[in-house]
Amino acid sequence: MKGRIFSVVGGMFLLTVCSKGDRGTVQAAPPAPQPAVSSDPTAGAAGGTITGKIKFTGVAPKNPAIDMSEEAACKAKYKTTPTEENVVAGPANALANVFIYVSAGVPAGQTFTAPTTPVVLDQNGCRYHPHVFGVMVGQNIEIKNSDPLLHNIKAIAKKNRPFNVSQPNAGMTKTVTFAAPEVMVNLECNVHGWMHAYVGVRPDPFYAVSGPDGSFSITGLPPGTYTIEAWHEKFGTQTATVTIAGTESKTANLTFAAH
Amino acid sequence: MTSVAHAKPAGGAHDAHHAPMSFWRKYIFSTDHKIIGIQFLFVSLFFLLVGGLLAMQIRWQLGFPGKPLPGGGILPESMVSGGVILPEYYIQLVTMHGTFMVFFAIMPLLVGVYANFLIPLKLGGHDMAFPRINMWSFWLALVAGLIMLSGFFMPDGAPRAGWTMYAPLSARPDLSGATISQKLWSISIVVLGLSSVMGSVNYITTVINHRAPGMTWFRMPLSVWALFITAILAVLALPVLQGAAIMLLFDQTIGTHFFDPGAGGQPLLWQHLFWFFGHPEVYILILPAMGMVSDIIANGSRKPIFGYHSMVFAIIGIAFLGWIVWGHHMFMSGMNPTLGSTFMVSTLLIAVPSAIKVFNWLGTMWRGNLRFHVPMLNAIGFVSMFTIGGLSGIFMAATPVDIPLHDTQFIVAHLHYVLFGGSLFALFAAIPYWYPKMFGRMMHEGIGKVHFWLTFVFYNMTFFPMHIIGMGGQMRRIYDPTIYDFLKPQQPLNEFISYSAFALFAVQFLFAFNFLWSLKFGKKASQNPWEDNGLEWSLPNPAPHGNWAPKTPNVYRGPYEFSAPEAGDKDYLPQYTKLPTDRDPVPAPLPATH
Amino acid sequence: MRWWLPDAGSTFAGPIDTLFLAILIITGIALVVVEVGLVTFVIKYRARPGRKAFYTHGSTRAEVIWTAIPAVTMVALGLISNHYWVLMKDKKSIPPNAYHLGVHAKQFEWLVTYPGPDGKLGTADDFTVRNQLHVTVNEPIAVELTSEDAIHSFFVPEWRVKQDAVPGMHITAWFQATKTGEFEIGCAELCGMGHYKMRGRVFVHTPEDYKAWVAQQAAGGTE
Amino acid sequence: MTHATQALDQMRPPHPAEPGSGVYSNKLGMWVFLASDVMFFTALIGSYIVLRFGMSSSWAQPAAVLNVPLTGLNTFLLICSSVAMVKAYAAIADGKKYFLRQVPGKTLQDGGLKFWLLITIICGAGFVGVQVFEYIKLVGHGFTPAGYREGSLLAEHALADPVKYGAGVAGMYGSAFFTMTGFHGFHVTCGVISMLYLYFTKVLPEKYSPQDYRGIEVIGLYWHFVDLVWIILFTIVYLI
Repeated sequence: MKGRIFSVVGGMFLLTVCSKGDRGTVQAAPPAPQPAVSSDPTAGAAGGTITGKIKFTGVAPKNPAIDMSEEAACKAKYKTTPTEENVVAGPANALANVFIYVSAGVPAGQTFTAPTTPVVLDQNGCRYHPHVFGVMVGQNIEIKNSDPLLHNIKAIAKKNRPFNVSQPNAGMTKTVTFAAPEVMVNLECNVHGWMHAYVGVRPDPFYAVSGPDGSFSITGLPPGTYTIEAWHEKFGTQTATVTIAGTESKTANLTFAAH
Repeated sequence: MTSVAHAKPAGGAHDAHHAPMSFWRKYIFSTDHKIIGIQFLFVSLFFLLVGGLLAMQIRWQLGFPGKPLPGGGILPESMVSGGVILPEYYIQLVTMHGTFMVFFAIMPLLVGVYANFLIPLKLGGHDMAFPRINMWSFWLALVAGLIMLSGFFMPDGAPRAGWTMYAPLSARPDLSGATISQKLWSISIVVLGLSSVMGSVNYITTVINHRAPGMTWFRMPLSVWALFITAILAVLALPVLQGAAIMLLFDQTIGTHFFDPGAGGQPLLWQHLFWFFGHPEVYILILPAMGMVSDIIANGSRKPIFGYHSMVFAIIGIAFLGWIVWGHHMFMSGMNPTLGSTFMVSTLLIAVPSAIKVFNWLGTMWRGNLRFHVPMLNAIGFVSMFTIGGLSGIFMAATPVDIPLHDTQFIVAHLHYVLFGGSLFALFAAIPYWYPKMFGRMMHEGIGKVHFWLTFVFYNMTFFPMHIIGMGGQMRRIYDPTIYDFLKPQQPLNEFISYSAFALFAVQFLFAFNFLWSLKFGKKASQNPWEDNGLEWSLPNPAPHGNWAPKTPNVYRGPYEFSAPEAGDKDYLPQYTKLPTDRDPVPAPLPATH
Repeated sequence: MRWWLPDAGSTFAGPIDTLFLAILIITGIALVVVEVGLVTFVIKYRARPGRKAFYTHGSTRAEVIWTAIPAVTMVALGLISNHYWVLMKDKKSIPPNAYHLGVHAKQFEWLVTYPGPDGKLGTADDFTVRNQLHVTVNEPIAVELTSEDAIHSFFVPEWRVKQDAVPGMHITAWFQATKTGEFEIGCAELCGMGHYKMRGRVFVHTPEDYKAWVAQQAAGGTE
Repeated sequence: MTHATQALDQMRPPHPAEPGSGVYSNKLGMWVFLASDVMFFTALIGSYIVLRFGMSSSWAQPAAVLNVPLTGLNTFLLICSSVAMVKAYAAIADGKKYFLRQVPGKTLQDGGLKFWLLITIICGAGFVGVQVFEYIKLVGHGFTPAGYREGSLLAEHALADPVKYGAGVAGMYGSAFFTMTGFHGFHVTCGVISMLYLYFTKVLPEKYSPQDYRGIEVIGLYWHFVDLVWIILFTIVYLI
């Protein structure tokens, strides 16, 4: 019941947003998604930085292969059989696709303006690119379909209004935003059961996604003591506490346990 | 409730003295059954147009999948992308086309307009039994329609579960993708049901109690008989839909689980309830058409209706059988196959009364003296098209043959042959026929004839090929048939259908023009332009408020005494004409007060 | 351009197509009678000066005739149809030696579960393939239909097979393919925005090919 | 058809075209409306039966969840109101428009229309009141249309004794119970409001007479119908 009321309210909100007519246009995806850096209003020398590497112990489970034989157009985009991206391990047990964000320590009441550059979510070869990413509340996400077939994008969210839109043709785009902080919002495609993406919605720009080598960096942090939390779709979460004074750069390495 | 307890007994009685009324009382909040009928006419013609516009978009998508819809740019991004109709919008289109056409166009056009307009006029009453309830019934219907329409302006668009609203798709927003509008559908249907029940209570009471002296049961015109039986169907069927819609609404809002299998609910329960209403509804949509067509064919043939009594019993028979066939919509639903067998037999039996009606219409024309005025043309069109619709139904009634045809375009063809070829042709006959009594002018004959012929041709070009692509296996409500190898070869036919559909839609503007133009410039009508026998033609054009009040006409004979020998040189003999040999009807002795 | 039902691909197609043809002939005759009657009357009895319509209220004999004929035809048709209906849909008609497959419908995919080498469902060696139904020709197959979310309908035109998959219900539909080759599965019940995209493919193999395919799948390879 | 000019016994059909239509319009209209209402409740009750007996797991024992004695009392209240309605009808039929009147040789005063209709209204309103009270209590215990609320008293009981409390069917139970009793309650409320309306516009001004008391007879029909429906609901929901 409550959820429904929210959805209605959220609906009205979305209506007002859409009515501004933000008809999305195709844009080139930004390089390896480090939204925090690109979207930090106070970017640059000011503020401290947290960098680190995400690793995991144990053996990474094998990613199941995806049978795309019923989607010739997607299958054609791969030389080898594509697999899911549940655990993307780098050299030396580096762990990619981990969402790292400051879960506590950012002074309450401090507000940050969302960057105007949209995050592009590309559906290409019947997979989501990127697989894990972060946005700020109110920041545009531009969903685009690069496959000549139907994808539907269903957002399963608790704090945000769920949506379910579809893109039958290649080149179609749709812009959406999230109204409330939520880690994580799940995106899925019901036409292709294997397609999943995860969005971390944050009120501040202090978040990052670990790269193929497991490294990440959160910049522009004002002095203070922060709890950073790392989220992985299979391995759960890890936290660490970091104290920043001035413009120094601290390292925080986090390690997950593969079970 | 209170209004029942309060409405004046003799309907128009309290208005019988014709005090001049304000515009509002006279045309907006009128309690005059004729004005209410006309209000229904304009409103439901509007919804007919809406339904048509939706149909055109459906045809565009099916004929030219993936091509940008002309003028689609004006639609919001949630419906089209780069002008291309999105799948979620497409299923809104099919849902709302069905909903509007069935609930807000055809049903009110037949029942709301003509039950209101004809019952008192043809039975010699001064008004409905409960004029105020009658007014409410109209305004509730309008409100229901607007609630339904508002769905399109909700953030996630109109309802998306098909006009049959099969649960759990309709009950769960996470499956349909529509949150608010799904609830609006349920609410709108509950309101509409209330309106229909109010109307039907009125019609039934009026037919039983407000007949002029001498208007015995078997002197009632078939149109009134049909509308009477229809009202009975509506009174018994719509509350069931209301009940179902309320359960659906509760599932959607307060978290009940009627149709949610997870908690022990039953999806099939919705289908049983819906079709228990839905099949009688099919006859609500066709019986009045049959009745009015009977009147018009008798008039056009200048001949008494062939087998009046069996026509009456055929109507009753169809209505009765209508209650025990709902399961034939569910042959593939996983319902117990044994039930399927019984439903198949009862369904096939409906062919019998239907055949009686068709052959009796033929018998009426046989050795007649046919006048091809526009109503007659459309009535003949009705007979030939309804025949196709009825016969194509036999294919689906035979359960094994239904397996490949169920939920394909074959069904779409069948139901359009009944609802368009049947009901709508009957309306194209009825509207010009009673137009003079409504507005005092005739609709233009020439335009009418052109409209009939073009409609007839394009209509068949549109819907007949649907049988073939249905046999080919094209499923209903699919957004893009071309992704299926077995449907690709049929695409040219789909395009042909679309072109014909656009033409068919365009032609309807002839009718709209004729209708509106004639309001002001139509030729003034004589009191009885069709030389008909009905009581309504004894009134001036347009019929005054209160009809015959304070006096009441006497009825001397049945409604179809065309070319009767005693008529002399005239070939018609109105029910109200008193011949020297006629004696005035004696009102039955008043029953003692309980 | 096809003007008829899809090519027959199962044992059901024979009786269904024959029945279809029979009904087509019956209704065809009725249609011709009515339409020809209409046209002749329209021409023959059109109003002309001096003519007057023949005054009659009908003929009981005629009405009895055109009541009786449809009644008899329809009852006969009902009996014949019912025979085949029971054969195709009744639970008791499912051949005991049928080869069982699980078909799980969800928005908007068909997930087909195969019994694996041991030929039994619900054992460890079962495997599931998306949108692909592989069966053996000339062998009775029973698909056990279930649904995840909305109501879907399993439809293979060439086989003349259609059965709704209803959430919370476990419905078994059987058939026997008579032709090897590739066909398509469609969803015949509106199940949401992706309804039309719920397309699967059917592969009818010879027994040897099927065994080979099962073995290869069980080995975990995708094609 | 009657006209404002022409005075006619209002308790007779306005215009008998032929024998057989011996019922005046308001009464006839009410009968037809009740027929449709029968179909409405048939839909609800029918679904209830289908769902309840289509269940795999056992249904909750009514007494375990519901306050049967209280509702029994409530049922009695509704029956009393029906009786009072009959008395009111009889009163106006023989012209007793008054509230209470002393009858020579009798200790008890003789009640007229005003008295008996008031009793009817009070009993009806009382019924609604008790039902609302019961709802509040039930929801308090955790019995909601969606089932047993998490962590509520009933939820715990259901865990302890799944059979008695029908843990497996709580959702259906709540759905059916609140929908059916709720819509009956709605009907009673409509009836009470209509009767209040009649009471102030027609009964107090003494508009009714042995020649015309259609309002009373028509609302009476409705009231007895609602009563009858409750007897059925009480039996299948509270007793079985």
